[in-house]
Amino acid sequence: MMGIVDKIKEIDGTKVTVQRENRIFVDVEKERVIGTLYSMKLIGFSQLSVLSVIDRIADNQFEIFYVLYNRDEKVNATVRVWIDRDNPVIETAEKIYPSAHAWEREIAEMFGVKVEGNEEAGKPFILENWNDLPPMRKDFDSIKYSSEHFVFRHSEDKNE
Amino acid sequence: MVSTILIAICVPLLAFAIGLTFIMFKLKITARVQRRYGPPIIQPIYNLLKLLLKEDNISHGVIFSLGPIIALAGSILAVFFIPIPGLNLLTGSGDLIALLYIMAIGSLGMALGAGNTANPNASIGISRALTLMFGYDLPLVIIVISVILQYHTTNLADIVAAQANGHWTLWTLPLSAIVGFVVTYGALGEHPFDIITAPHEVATGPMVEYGGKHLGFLMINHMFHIYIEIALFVDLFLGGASNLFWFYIKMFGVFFIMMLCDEVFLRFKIDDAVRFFWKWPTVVALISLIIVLVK
Amino acid sequence: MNMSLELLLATPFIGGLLTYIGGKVHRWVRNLIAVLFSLATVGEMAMYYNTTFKGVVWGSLFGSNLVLQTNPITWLFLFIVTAISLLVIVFSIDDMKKEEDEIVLDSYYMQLLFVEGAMVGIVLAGDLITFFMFWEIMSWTSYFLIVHGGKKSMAAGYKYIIMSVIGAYAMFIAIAMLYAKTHSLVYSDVALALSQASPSFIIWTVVLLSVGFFVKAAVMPLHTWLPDAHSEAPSPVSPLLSGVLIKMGAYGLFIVFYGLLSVNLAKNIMPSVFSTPILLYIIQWLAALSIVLATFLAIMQEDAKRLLAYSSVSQIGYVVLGLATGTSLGVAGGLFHALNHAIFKGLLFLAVGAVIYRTGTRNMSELGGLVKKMPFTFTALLLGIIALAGVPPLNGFVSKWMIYEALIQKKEVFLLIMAFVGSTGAFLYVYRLIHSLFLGQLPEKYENVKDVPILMQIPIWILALSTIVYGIFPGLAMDVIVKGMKLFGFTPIAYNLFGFPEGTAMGSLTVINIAAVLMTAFVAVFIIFILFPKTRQVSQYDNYASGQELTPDFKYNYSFGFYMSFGRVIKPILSMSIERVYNYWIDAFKIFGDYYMRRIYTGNLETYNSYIVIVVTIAAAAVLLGGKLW
Amino acid sequence: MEKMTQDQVRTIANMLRKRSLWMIHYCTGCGAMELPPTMTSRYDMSRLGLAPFVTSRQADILLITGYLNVKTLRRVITVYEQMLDPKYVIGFGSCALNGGVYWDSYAVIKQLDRYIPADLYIAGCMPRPEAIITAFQDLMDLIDSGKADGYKRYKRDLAYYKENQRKVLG
Repeated sequence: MMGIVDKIKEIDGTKVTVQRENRIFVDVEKERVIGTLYSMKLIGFSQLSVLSVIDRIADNQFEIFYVLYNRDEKVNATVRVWIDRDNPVIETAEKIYPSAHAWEREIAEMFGVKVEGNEEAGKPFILENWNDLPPMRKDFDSIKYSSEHFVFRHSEDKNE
Repeated sequence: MVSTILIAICVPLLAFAIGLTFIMFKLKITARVQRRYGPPIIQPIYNLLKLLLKEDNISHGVIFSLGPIIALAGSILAVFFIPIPGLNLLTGSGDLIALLYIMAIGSLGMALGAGNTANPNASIGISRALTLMFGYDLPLVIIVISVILQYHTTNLADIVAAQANGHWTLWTLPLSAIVGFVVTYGALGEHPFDIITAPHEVATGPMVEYGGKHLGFLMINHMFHIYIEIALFVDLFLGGASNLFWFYIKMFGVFFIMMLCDEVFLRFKIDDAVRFFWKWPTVVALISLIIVLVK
Repeated sequence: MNMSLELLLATPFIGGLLTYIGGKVHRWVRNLIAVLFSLATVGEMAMYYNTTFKGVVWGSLFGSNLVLQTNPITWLFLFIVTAISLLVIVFSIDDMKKEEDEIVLDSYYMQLLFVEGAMVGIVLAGDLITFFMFWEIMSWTSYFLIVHGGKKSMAAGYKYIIMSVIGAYAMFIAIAMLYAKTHSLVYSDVALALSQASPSFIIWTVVLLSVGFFVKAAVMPLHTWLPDAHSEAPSPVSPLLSGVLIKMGAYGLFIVFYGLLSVNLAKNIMPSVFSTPILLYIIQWLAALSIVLATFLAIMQEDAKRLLAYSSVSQIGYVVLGLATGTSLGVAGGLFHALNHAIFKGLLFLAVGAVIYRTGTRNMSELGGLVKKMPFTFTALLLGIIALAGVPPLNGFVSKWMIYEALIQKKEVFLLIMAFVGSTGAFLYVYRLIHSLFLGQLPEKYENVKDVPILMQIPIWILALSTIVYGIFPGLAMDVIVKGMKLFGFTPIAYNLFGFPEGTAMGSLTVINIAAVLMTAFVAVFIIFILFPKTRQVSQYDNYASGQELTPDFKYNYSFGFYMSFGRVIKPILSMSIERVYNYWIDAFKIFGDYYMRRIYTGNLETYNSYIVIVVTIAAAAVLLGGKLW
Repeated sequence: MEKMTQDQVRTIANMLRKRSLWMIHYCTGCGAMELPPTMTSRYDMSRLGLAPFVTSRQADILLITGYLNVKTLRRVITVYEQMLDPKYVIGFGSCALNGGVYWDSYAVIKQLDRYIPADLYIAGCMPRPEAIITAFQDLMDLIDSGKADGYKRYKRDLAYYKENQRKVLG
């Protein structure tokens, strides 16, 4: 496992932390993300397992992480990048990992992250004619939304 | 004159009753094969009457409603061409070859009616139904010809008469009888060949848009169809009976064996079904045909 | 009285010329003259209902006088020719209105009447020279008719005329051989000469003659021109071509085998298999092959008219199969099927022409749901497809039944199986036609389609009614056929107005009972159906698609490649097509031609001058030494 | 006399409808897993005359097995309207009753009968086959007594249902 960590360290501009067995984190700047992903693929991380977002609302940032898996070495590595929360824009990783296409469409709809280069990212993916805040954001209040749009069974306004 | 009207009314009713009892037994037999109790014996009557008494029926156009009516009329017509023990109805005015063509009216009516909907399931179901019909028609024709050549007549009543007291075609032409059983099995759309109304693939095929009384009439047509297919098989190969009781016993025997194999097979793909029909049943039928020619 | 045979022959030709001249005057004058003259020919034809005329000499050529004759069999074909031509002309008045420039229309009507005249000539011909003369006129005028259909029809017409010419050469050689033997080519003299001729001479002449007829009757190996010609021809011409023109090939076969060469003569000069002469048996196998293979090809077609064209190839296979059986029941079945095929194939082509007139397209996967907009054409097409599939109450069934009974009596079992397979296959492609044209989802762009104008509906309706009439009362046509066959030495078969009593074949048939019981059953079921709770109409987009809303911009019902799954089963059979063999030989000749052509026409002037000099010297020498050499 | 025969026909019809109930169910929620055991040999619902069918035109009962989010609600409404009268709706489990564990979700509807008339609910966070069969028997009693008139309610106050549906589906 340590051989891989040294190889990852060779990619410049990456800060590698090994939490425990098979738990590697690679922190990268916003500009170097695509470069790092490309070199990770060269090293052997052939599969993009998960691409998602953690909504760090406290310090007004989105943390986007790519979980990559190396089939030969049987090792997982997560590339993390922090981007600004107010206008979150990232480049598409579609060219390197084709499976990123669907993930990017989901984070575009659920978190409002704008993805350049993936033309279907803006289009509706799961929700139909949704006109409120992207629902997965922490500042979206689900209970308020559901009490506005739906009527609970034993609510006060006894209709009908 | 009165007797003809009487016959004209109660022969179709008799055919319908026999078909109905077969469907009753079918539900019970398949339940027993799957080790479950199964619906009450007269469940098909409940189903049929419930369908006919539906308050609201939809139709996609005149042809959509006429389809089941044409199919049922064609089946009633075919019933008159099969000799019932005791009275040979219309067999004089149209022989075995005419009967093969008359049985096509039923599928034409169903296809026209179901074709009128814009539903993809319906048109796929019809194309499968006609392809399957083309498949099992080849062996059916070969065995019909071998029976005709054996008895030197195309008149069904004479064929039945020729098989009197015991020497059925089953003993003289065993190969043709086996192929006849497989072909009747395919024609009835039993389990390995229920490609037409495969609920998992094409949502009951042609019947996808039919509900209420339309579906009720299609069910009645299916009962007539069962009667026609099995009565034809019994008349051709098991020598048609002298009285109604033996006729029913023979038909029920054939149907019972079919129901037993019904639950055991998996469904064919449509082109595999046609390949199956054009391979083994056709070869076996040709062998028995050559035997008849040589004899 | 006998003058009128020439009059009957001349009316279409005079009519043709007059329509051309009338066209110059005004459009309606031309239409009127065309209809009047075709009506006149039908009237004259009706006069010869069951009269027989032996030799009416109307001229002589190379010492053998040209003879016209008529008997019930020729009357049957005369009836087919004149009736269908009249209906086609009436149909094309409105249908060809889209053709703007009048000159094309003038020549179109002229050629229609010329083709009719040529076919009348063939049928009335009493000797081989008139027969061959009118045969050629028919080939050429029908070529011009096919070419009317626009650019793609040029290639189709070109292929048609090449193959017809090859067939005509074969016939010409046979006629020349016969002429060398007997200087008079009247049928009776030829029959006399053939009875004494050596078997190899007979076989050669008969084979050469039937090659010519096979090209025109589109029997399998020589059929490749038909699908292109019939589908590219303008829509009123296709019924004429496939309803009538290919029957001339069948008539020719009948004349050769049963007119010139009577059945028992053929029996004793050739070994016979299943009690039919070997030559006839081979023809039966060719016909059966063309039934099955053309049905498979028709099932896989995407274009409505090509489908009908392939079905013509397979249905004419039935006619030839019937004619070649040799027994009186089989030949009667073949002739009756020729009449039935002319009726229901004409009906189908006219109905498809009506659809093309309204929607402008022939591609079956673009059409659909027209039953709501064109109910009349739908019922006509429905009657047509029921007749073509051979379902009892209509006319297709009776003639097929006769052919099957004849084959069973002769124990020719494999031919019977192929005929049955062809008929069930016919059921498949016939349903495909009505399903993709009329049933299913109506595309947006055909929302405002109306039914065809009255003038186009009349012919369709006449043909639809005649499928019912000849289906329920086969006796009408059987009177003519049986009386005619008596002249050619066949034992007459027992028949009555409604079908065939006990004796004729293994079984008996009365179609009126089938039709009556079907009608009463239909009415009874309809009444019971009405008693139950009423139905409400639902829009075509309100379909069960597990909850998904259907929108008009997408064609939901499955119509492209309708029998794709069946196509996978017969893929090996479809892959070996005869056309590829012909194309291979055509390319071979082309390469051979180009190679040597460049040798001769080198393109520089000196070689051409030298050729001229050489030719001149040879000519001079021939003239100078002329007297001494011979 | 006319009134009397009308009632007789209705009672006979109800008796027949009770005995032959054809159901269509979409595996929209986790309840669909409970149906195979009820159909197969251990509980065998077909002995009551029930049978699973595939198209809405042929079905009498629409089973809503579990939670319904907004997207599937649109399809379920189309299927419900395509079914032929008399038709009945059974809501499975607590998610159809009051949103169940998804009570605070932005996507799951909280009450089934605000959008399509539900004749019967089965409590339980996925009821077992025995509960399903007793529910069917209760439905049969409702049909017999003529109280299972969900389809009539849908026709009568269609505006109310359409208004609710428009509010949610937009």
